[in-house]
Amino acid sequence: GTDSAAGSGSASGSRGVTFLSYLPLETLSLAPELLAVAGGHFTKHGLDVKLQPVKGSPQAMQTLLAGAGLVTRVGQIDLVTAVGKTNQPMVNVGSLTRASTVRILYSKKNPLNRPEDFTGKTMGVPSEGGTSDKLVSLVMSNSGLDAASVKRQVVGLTPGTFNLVQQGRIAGYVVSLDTANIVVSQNSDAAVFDPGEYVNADTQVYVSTKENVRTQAADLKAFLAGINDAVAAMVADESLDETLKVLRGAYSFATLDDDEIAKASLRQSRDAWTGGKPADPFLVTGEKAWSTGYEELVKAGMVSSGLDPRVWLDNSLLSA
Amino acid sequence: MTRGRSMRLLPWITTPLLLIAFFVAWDVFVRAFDVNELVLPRPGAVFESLGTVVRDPVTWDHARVTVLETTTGFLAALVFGVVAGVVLGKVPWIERSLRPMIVASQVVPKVALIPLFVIWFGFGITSKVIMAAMLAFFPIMLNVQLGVRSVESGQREVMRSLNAGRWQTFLHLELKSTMPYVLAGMEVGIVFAIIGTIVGEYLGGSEGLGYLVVVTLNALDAPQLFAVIILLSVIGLAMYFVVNTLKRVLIPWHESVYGQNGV
Amino acid sequence: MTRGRSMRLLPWITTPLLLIAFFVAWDVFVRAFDVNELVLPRPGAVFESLGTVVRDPVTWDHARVTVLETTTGFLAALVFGVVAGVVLGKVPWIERSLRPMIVASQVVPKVALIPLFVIWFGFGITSKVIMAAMLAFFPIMLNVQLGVRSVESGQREVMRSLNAGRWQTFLHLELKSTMPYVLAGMEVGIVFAIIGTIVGEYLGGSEGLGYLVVVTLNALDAPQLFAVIILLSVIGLAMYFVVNTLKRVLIPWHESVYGQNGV
Amino acid sequence: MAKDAKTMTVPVAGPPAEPPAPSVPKLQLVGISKEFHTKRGTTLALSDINLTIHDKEFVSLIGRSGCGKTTLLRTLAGLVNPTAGEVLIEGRSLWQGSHVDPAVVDQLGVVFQEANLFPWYSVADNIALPLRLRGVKKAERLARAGELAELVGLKGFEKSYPRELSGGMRQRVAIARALSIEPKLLLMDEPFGALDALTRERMNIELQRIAAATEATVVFVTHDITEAVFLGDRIVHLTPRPGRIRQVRSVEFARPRGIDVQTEPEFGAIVRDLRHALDEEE
Amino acid sequence: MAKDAKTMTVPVAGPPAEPPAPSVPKLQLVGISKEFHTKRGTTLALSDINLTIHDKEFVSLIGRSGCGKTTLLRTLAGLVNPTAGEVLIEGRSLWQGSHVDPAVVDQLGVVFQEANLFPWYSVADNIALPLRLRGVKKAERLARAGELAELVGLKGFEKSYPRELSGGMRQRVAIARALSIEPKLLLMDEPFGALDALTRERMNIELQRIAAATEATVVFVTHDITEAVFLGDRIVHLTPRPGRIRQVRSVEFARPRGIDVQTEPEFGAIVRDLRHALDEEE
Ligand SMILES: Nc1ncnc2c1ncn2[C@@H]1O[C@H](COP(=O)(O)OP(=O)(O)OP(=O)(O)O)[C@@H](O)[C@H]1O
Ligand SMILES: Nc1ncnc2c1ncn2[C@@H]1O[C@H](COP(=O)(O)OP(=O)(O)OP(=O)(O)O)[C@@H](O)[C@H]1O
Ligand SMILES: [Mg+2]
Ligand SMILES: [Mg+2]
Repeated sequence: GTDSAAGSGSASGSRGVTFLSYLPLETLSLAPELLAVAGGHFTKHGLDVKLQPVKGSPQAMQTLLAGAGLVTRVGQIDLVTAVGKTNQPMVNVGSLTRASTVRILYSKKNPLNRPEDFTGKTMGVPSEGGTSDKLVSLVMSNSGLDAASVKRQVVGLTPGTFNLVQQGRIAGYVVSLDTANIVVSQNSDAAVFDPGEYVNADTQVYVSTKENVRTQAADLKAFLAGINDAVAAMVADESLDETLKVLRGAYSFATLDDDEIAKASLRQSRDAWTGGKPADPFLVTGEKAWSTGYEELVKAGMVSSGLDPRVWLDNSLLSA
Repeated sequence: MTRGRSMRLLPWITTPLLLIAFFVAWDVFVRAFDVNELVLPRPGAVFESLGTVVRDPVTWDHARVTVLETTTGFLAALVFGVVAGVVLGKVPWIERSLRPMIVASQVVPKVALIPLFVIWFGFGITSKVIMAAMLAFFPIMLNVQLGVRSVESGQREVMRSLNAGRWQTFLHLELKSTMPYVLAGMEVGIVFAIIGTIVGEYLGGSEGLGYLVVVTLNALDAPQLFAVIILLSVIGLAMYFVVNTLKRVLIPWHESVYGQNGV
Repeated sequence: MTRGRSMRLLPWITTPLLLIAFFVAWDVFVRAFDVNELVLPRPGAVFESLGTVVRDPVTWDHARVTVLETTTGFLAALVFGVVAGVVLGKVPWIERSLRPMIVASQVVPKVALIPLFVIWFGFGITSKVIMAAMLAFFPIMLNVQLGVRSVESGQREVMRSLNAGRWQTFLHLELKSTMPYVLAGMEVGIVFAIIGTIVGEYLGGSEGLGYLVVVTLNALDAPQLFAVIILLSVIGLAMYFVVNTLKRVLIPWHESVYGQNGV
Repeated sequence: MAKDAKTMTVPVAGPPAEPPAPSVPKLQLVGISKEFHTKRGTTLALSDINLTIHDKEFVSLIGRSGCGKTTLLRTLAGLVNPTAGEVLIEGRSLWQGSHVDPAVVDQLGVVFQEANLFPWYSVADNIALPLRLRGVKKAERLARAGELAELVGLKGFEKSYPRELSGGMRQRVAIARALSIEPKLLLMDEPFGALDALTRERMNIELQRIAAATEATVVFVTHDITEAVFLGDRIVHLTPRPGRIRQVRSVEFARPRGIDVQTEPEFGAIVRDLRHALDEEE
Repeated sequence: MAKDAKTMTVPVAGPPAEPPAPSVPKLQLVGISKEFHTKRGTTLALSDINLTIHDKEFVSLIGRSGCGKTTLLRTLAGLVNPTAGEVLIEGRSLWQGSHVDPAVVDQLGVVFQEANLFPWYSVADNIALPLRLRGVKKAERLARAGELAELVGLKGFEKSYPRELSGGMRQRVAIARALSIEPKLLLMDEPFGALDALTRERMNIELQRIAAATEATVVFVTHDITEAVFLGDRIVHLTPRPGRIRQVRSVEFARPRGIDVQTEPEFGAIVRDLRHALDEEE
């Protein structure tokens, strides 16, 4: 590729690398990366990280494979289905979350309390066959239900989307944590369903290529160290005031600017990062959890069985 | 005569040659730069996948939907575009007053309006038809406008001296005289109608080739993605050539057609 | 004379009136059908938000990027479109051979090519410029092609009898004669260039008004979303009118302009 | 034929024996002026034109190139709105506000200086267009187009398209088109300019016959003084910039006039007079 | 003037005293045929035309409307590729494969039957276009355009645009344009058809003067037999469908010819002869 900004940056000093974000930057879903930049956690490790948004996880992985970035973050679901099918040389170099960071929004008038409630209904997803779509399928199949019994409807993420739920055109739709918080704050009849209660595979993992692991191990280590420091800072900052101050010094967007939503979102995220065990080292992928996720995907028919999920896992770049 | 015929046969030779050259260049590029197959698969793999895709009847269901949406949207754009073009071309004050609205409606990012569309028209094909129509409308309308205004004043005076009514003037003079412009507008329009449909299917819905693009993209099935794209291109081409062929039927007297047959 | 002047002043009265009518209709619609304010906010809320948006210097940075991308893409499309239109319009066998490729390149869903764009052009504005150029290219090219072919054969014979070279014929005859077509193509082109830029910014990148649309969408801030759309429309209109005004300067002799000034 | 050409007849003026309003002339131009405004300035194409044309009269209009003949004819056809003055047709104003009285336009047959054919219609369809606009049935229309094509010497070219015709042939199609509805008021702008001498002579005879048969009033612009005198009951001579009427000359040979009338000494005298008047203009 | 019109002179033919190839004629048409193919069938516009035109000769071309005059002229201009036969200019073939010898076209001045002006250029720019194509400086160009505008009676209209002109004025602009480069080979298709008698006469005299001064060879299509005889060294008479040469008639009045030559009995005789020949065509 011509864009070698992410290329062989192994020299000393502040090395420029690119992080590919499947989401636009204006969301607290990216809080660790944003804080790592704004709080100087990357520079501390000698990295100058450019956060580059791309459109969705498939594109994030494609762009990564094209050599236009050092590392990206996608769902375990995306990575495993991708590498399971295409055998592309991508590896998980660290798990950010240990629980789901997406939510399914529904209207209290027509509640979705259990997976059984989904049957025969139409679920809104941002894109057909994408992460959210697969997540809905996993929710069903893990509960022994038929995934095909839930109809999917692509709905854009717009302020008006919840209105479709209120009108009964869709039963619910999949959004990220902080978006869920806004919608709940905007609509008194809105409520959330946490798919994490039924799915283990929905974790967020940092992904790089095997080639990058080989040739740019130092950069990857520094990157993960920066993320680790940022997460640690947020976990340590019980009130989150300091975190918000730093983030607001560099960014401004709706969920960040609203104290209540920001703190709620970050607290829920924090639980996902720590998996309820703040003492454990961050980012380390538990082999067991990783295998469980794989099994879930096999059961749902999203990836073929008999593969060794450990091939796609590399904890060696974590400093801990 | 012979020159005319060889001109007509030529594309049947050059186009395949160019296509072959194109695919060879693609293959060479992928090999030379060792492009990842998820980013750009090899033509061989794509054709293999294309074979599977075209044998799958589901593909043709999707294709039918796309063609239906595009055609409907295009025809709607044609009707509205011609009517609007004629009215706006002939009545300058309407044009001057409405133009800002029309231009604004074009540049509005449609994605923001999708919830409105959905509320108004549901999830069905209507919103894609509207998308196709909106994109195709503008080039048709502007070309018709130009056409109506380019009617020769001498010919217009003939109609006036014959006491021709508005409708008669339209039928015998403006329509015929504008036809070459309409057809150029239609050629642009059909292409944009396809783009509109695909974007519409991409942004919402569960049918059509645009939807197939999303699914294959999300499945990271690059060969199939490019196979669908090739299929889409072929269908787009077919629709374009239908419109293009209309030209030979509808305006055989125009320089742009007449001159092409090699006098 | 007075009629001409009143024609010219008219839009300054009717357009604001129509705009007011539009916003009133919008307001009435929202109230009457009790439309959810997140689906379609009330104009009042949108204007309030617009006030905030336009006072924020960041907005103008985004706007600058969008304008830059659109302009660059449009100019590229203009150059390539005119050149391709002239060549393809004059040399039928090239046209016949290349047309399938050109049409196919238009209907290809660009989203599939973004990873390739990224590899080739990086994350910067280039890929949006290309997007804008690709959408604007086609209408310009087709109109230029039509224009080149519609040159009056009598006038062409004058140039031939004067032993004019290709370039001279182009300069003194084809260019002037094609100008009305080019300008109509440009009017379509600039609008599609804006659409292209917005779509490009929407699909990737972190700058521009298209990106701002994404951000407001993600923030679920309906008033701000519509405020950005209004801003976008205004900028789009401004760019359109620049192109439209060129017409009066470049082709004062053409029926479509001459006839409009009220003889 | 027409051996009685020398016999002085009453000037053809006024309807001979029509009951209603015998004094209302067919056409009246009252103080007509026309200015064209361009960036370069103002051209006064017509200045204070006063002219009365009676029913069934044949008026020839002559004058130097650019003197305003076409503008005058177009004013009569309602295609040019005069800057000042009024056009009265049978006593009624041609212009009603900014629109032209459709009842008048319905009587009109116009041959323009350019052929202005419609390239998308065949010769027959071009000729029959006025009939088509009046709802005449196809078979009848085509039969009439065939007759007219023969009249103007284009038999066999009915299915040709305008671009396959020579300049003179195109002009003849335009003449046939104007004649197709047998107009009561025929306005012709150099209709025979592109024709050869023989065709021209034949067309002159035919035009005279048709005008008499259809009882049409004709205003006929020509550069050929012989033609003007041969055809006209009166000859109007315009002088250029501004376009003014310099003289109106009556020609009083009996009708129908044969070619031989041109050899009469008086004919020659009128032609010479007019020529001198034109020559003096310099 | 031109009182010696009766004196028989040697037919103007062949260059008088030029060293190289004195026997090579300026223009030769050898067995020229031209067919037009249309959906309706084939029109044989020219059939086996053989004609030799000498340097500085003035040839008038007459014939019925639609007989092929324009086609013949366009063949000479290299705008029509004949179906059969060859056009030789100074002994060299005009057509070289599918292209026309540019050296020949460079000598060419063509006045088309239609004015074919460029609406985007002013009168002066239209007139000066050929000079512009040859890289003549702007000031010189405009001066020359001014002179030519005056020559054709359009002084004061230099800055006007074609659409502001009358039909005759437009045709005069086209004439001025063709004359601007002082062509050695002037092809004119009814150039004075839209002009009034006086302007036409003046243009006839001017054209004669210019042709003599620039030593041009002229092929001149006209419908006016008097004009043809007045201007021509020879008159070629074409008959229609298929277009064939019926006769070539030499006219041997001395040059410069004044208007008075038209009153010579011999002049009248030639005109009458030609007219009869045309009349017989029926
Ligand atoms: N549309 C116009 N704009 C400006 N000037 C015009 C326009 N039409 C005509 N004129 C001017 O008006 C005058 C008369 O023009 P008109 O066409 O009536 O002449 P004409 O007598 O028909 O000449 P010809 O015999 O050459 O056809 C000319 O000087 C011409 O320049
Ligand atoms: N492009 C064409 N296609 C078909 N037929 C044509 C074409 N051009 C000319 N012809 C035919 O060729 C014949 C000669 O035409 P041409 O224009 O040479 O006549 P002309 O002698 O110049 O007549 P005029 O005096 O009316 O201008 C006509 O019968 C005409 O119909
Ligand atoms: Mg005139
Ligand atoms: Mg001719």
